[in-house]
Amino acid sequence: MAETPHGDFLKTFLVFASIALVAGVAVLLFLLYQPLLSILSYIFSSPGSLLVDPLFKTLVFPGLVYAGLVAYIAIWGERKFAAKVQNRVGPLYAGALPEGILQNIADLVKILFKEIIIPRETDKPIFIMAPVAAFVIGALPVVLVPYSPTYVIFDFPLGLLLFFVLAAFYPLVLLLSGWSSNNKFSFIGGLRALYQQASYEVPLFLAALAPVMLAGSFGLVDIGNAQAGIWYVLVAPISAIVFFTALLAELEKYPFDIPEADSELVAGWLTEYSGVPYLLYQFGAYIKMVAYAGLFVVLFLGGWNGFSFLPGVWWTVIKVALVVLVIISTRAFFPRIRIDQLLSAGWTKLIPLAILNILLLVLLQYFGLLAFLR
Amino acid sequence: MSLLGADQGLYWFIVFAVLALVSGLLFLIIPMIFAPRHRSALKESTFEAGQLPPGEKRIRFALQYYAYLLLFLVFDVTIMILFVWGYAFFSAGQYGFGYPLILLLVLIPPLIYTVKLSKAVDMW
Amino acid sequence: MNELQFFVAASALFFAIGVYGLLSKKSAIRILFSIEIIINAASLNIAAFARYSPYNLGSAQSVTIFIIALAAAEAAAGLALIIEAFRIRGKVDVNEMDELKG
Amino acid sequence: MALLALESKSLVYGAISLGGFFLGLSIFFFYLNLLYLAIFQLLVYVGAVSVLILFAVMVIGEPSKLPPRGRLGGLGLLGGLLLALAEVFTVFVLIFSFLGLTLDPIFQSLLYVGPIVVFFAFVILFLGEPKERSRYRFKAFGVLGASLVFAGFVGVLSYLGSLPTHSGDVAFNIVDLADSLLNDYGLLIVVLGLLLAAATFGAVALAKKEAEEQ
Repeated sequence: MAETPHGDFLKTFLVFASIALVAGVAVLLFLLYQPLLSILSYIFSSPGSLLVDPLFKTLVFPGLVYAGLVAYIAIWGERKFAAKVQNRVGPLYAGALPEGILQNIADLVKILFKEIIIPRETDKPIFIMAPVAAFVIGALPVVLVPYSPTYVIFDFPLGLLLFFVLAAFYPLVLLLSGWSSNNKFSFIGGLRALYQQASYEVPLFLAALAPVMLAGSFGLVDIGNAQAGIWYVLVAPISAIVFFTALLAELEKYPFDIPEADSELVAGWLTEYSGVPYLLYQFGAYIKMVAYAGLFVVLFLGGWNGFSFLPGVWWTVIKVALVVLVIISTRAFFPRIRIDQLLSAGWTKLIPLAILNILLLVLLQYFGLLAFLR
Repeated sequence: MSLLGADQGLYWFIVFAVLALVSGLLFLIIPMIFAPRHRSALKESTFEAGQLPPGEKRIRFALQYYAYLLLFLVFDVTIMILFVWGYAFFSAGQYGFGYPLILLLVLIPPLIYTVKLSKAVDMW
Repeated sequence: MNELQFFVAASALFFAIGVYGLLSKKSAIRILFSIEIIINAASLNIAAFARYSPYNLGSAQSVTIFIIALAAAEAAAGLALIIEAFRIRGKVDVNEMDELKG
Repeated sequence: MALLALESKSLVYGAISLGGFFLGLSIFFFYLNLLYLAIFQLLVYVGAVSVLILFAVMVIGEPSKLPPRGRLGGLGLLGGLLLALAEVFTVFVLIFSFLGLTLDPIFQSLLYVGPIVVFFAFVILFLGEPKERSRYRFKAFGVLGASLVFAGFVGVLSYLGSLPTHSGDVAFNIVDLADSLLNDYGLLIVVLGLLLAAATFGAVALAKKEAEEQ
């Protein structure tokens, strides 16, 4: 086995990955040194302030653990919901009350001990690194979404645009993974993903222009705060609809899951992937869904503005959960459309609609009808 | 040099990225250690719905919707300029009222042209 | 030695690399790469000078934005041309593109 | 990274490293505190241009016969290693200065050592190339031109040292940009639009001819 180039490659990769891991841990320790000290001092001084510590925020609440948890529940919910609609049972045995809730953990354990199959004719470095890149790029937007003015990890003055930059990286990774698999299905799937995501980024950006215009800021916290009076979904409903549609397309959710159309293309760009790389792709995609739902809530659904009997953070969480529910329920209700229909619909319907809403806002402002906003 | 108070956030942004990267690699390494590894020629061949892959290995693919990508590039630039205008429009008075809208208007004929052509090319 | 010099040196290095590629490569795609590198070096230069000059930053940023936009248009047109040339001739070696006939 | 884009054997890897170069440039913009430019660079170059380039590279496909590896030999490897080292070093310096740690001595030494290292890397890579006459001549041309340009810039650089510079923190301010872009350069935006439209028409017409013949 050692003589084959394949085994050699795996061994080299293992060595390099371990080095990278050690280096990563070292860098992490270096980066975390200060916050670790600060968190220790927090614990010994006043436990209440732990909740707003940046480390807590990064790791637990709007950060990794929370997003992973929501993604976990979303996967279970999607399977269960689709099953109910189609008169099936869905995941049943693992876990009781709600039944099947532990199915994902069982799957995780199974996947972790599965062999990673790397087909012979792949471009191996890209083939292995693409899932990791997709996971990182899919998970990073979570950092930018504020859950309340205090519960935000990275309040960047151009946060919205940075979010879009991360969204724009994604098709690049998909194209690369489709290409590196060296499989016809994968390649066609990757190309479709590229076309679809590139086409739908334009209406997504144009629709997001409306909140930016109304709030006069690119910072997501500012946009959320500006909606204390009225939610922008009421001021700019067309933009909200366009944004939500484009969001479904960006997430490759059901009416738009053309890149991985399982009845046409096996699994699209995922065809050659198995085991852990597959897990990374899917989990990254679901975390990305949570981030996009959060973005939609902050841009159009008022973010943390709600009735005062609950703190603002809870409102955001509830709204995000509702949006995620709507997103996953589309799987059960809608059929898939064709790629040409998708593309021409994006360019001829969504973009003019988004432009129309911008023009409407300009006219409203021109006649002074938007004065109540500020 | 400071990034205008975004220092702290940027720091955690990097921490998050490194964390995600490390966890991804960790996930990759676990099965390499524990999982069985049986190699066979058939398993490592390209998946083709149960058949042995015929024909060329790398296909040259159809360029049907290539025009949309070009259009995307152009619109990307336009939107970034529109964002500047949209930002300034409400908050800082009425800057250069029409220009970005004219820019958008100018780009509509190419859009229609592209969509028409792509539809004409479709072979459904 | 100040920071401005660092950035100008970086941009000079990129520019030199771009010129090197422009002069020595034969594949049309690599020549396009070189052009992009040169354009980027120029925009970095402008940005660096603007940042370390005491004047308003707006004008320089606008100019850089126009540079990037033009480079994008150029990339779109150039790639379309390259793909067309590839379709006609089956390769993209500029040394052999010496006919005016398609 | 940029050199890698030009020199890597496989076009796809070349395109990826070009994307990396764009990314690095946007990090420079971030460092200069020109945030909007950095984002613009990221969205347009990394998000769109490099995708398009990658696409074109995949259309054109790999050259059917890649030259076998290992011909570079030890010298070439050394040159590549030096280049990689310089690159990694630059990135680290940038990251450290992002995090507020001042590395002034290293920073300064980098400025003197960097060009020399890169020049040597150039020379070594040049020596290590396969000995085909025509390629040799082309490369010689390229290196000559590049060194001339670089020498000119170094001359300018030494002059810059005496210039007074404004090195205080510049507040990030998008209104300045909007003011200048929309008022001073407003008409230019329209001209840009016409140009973009013309480019799209041309490119799409070419793409259309392509698609019709399939």
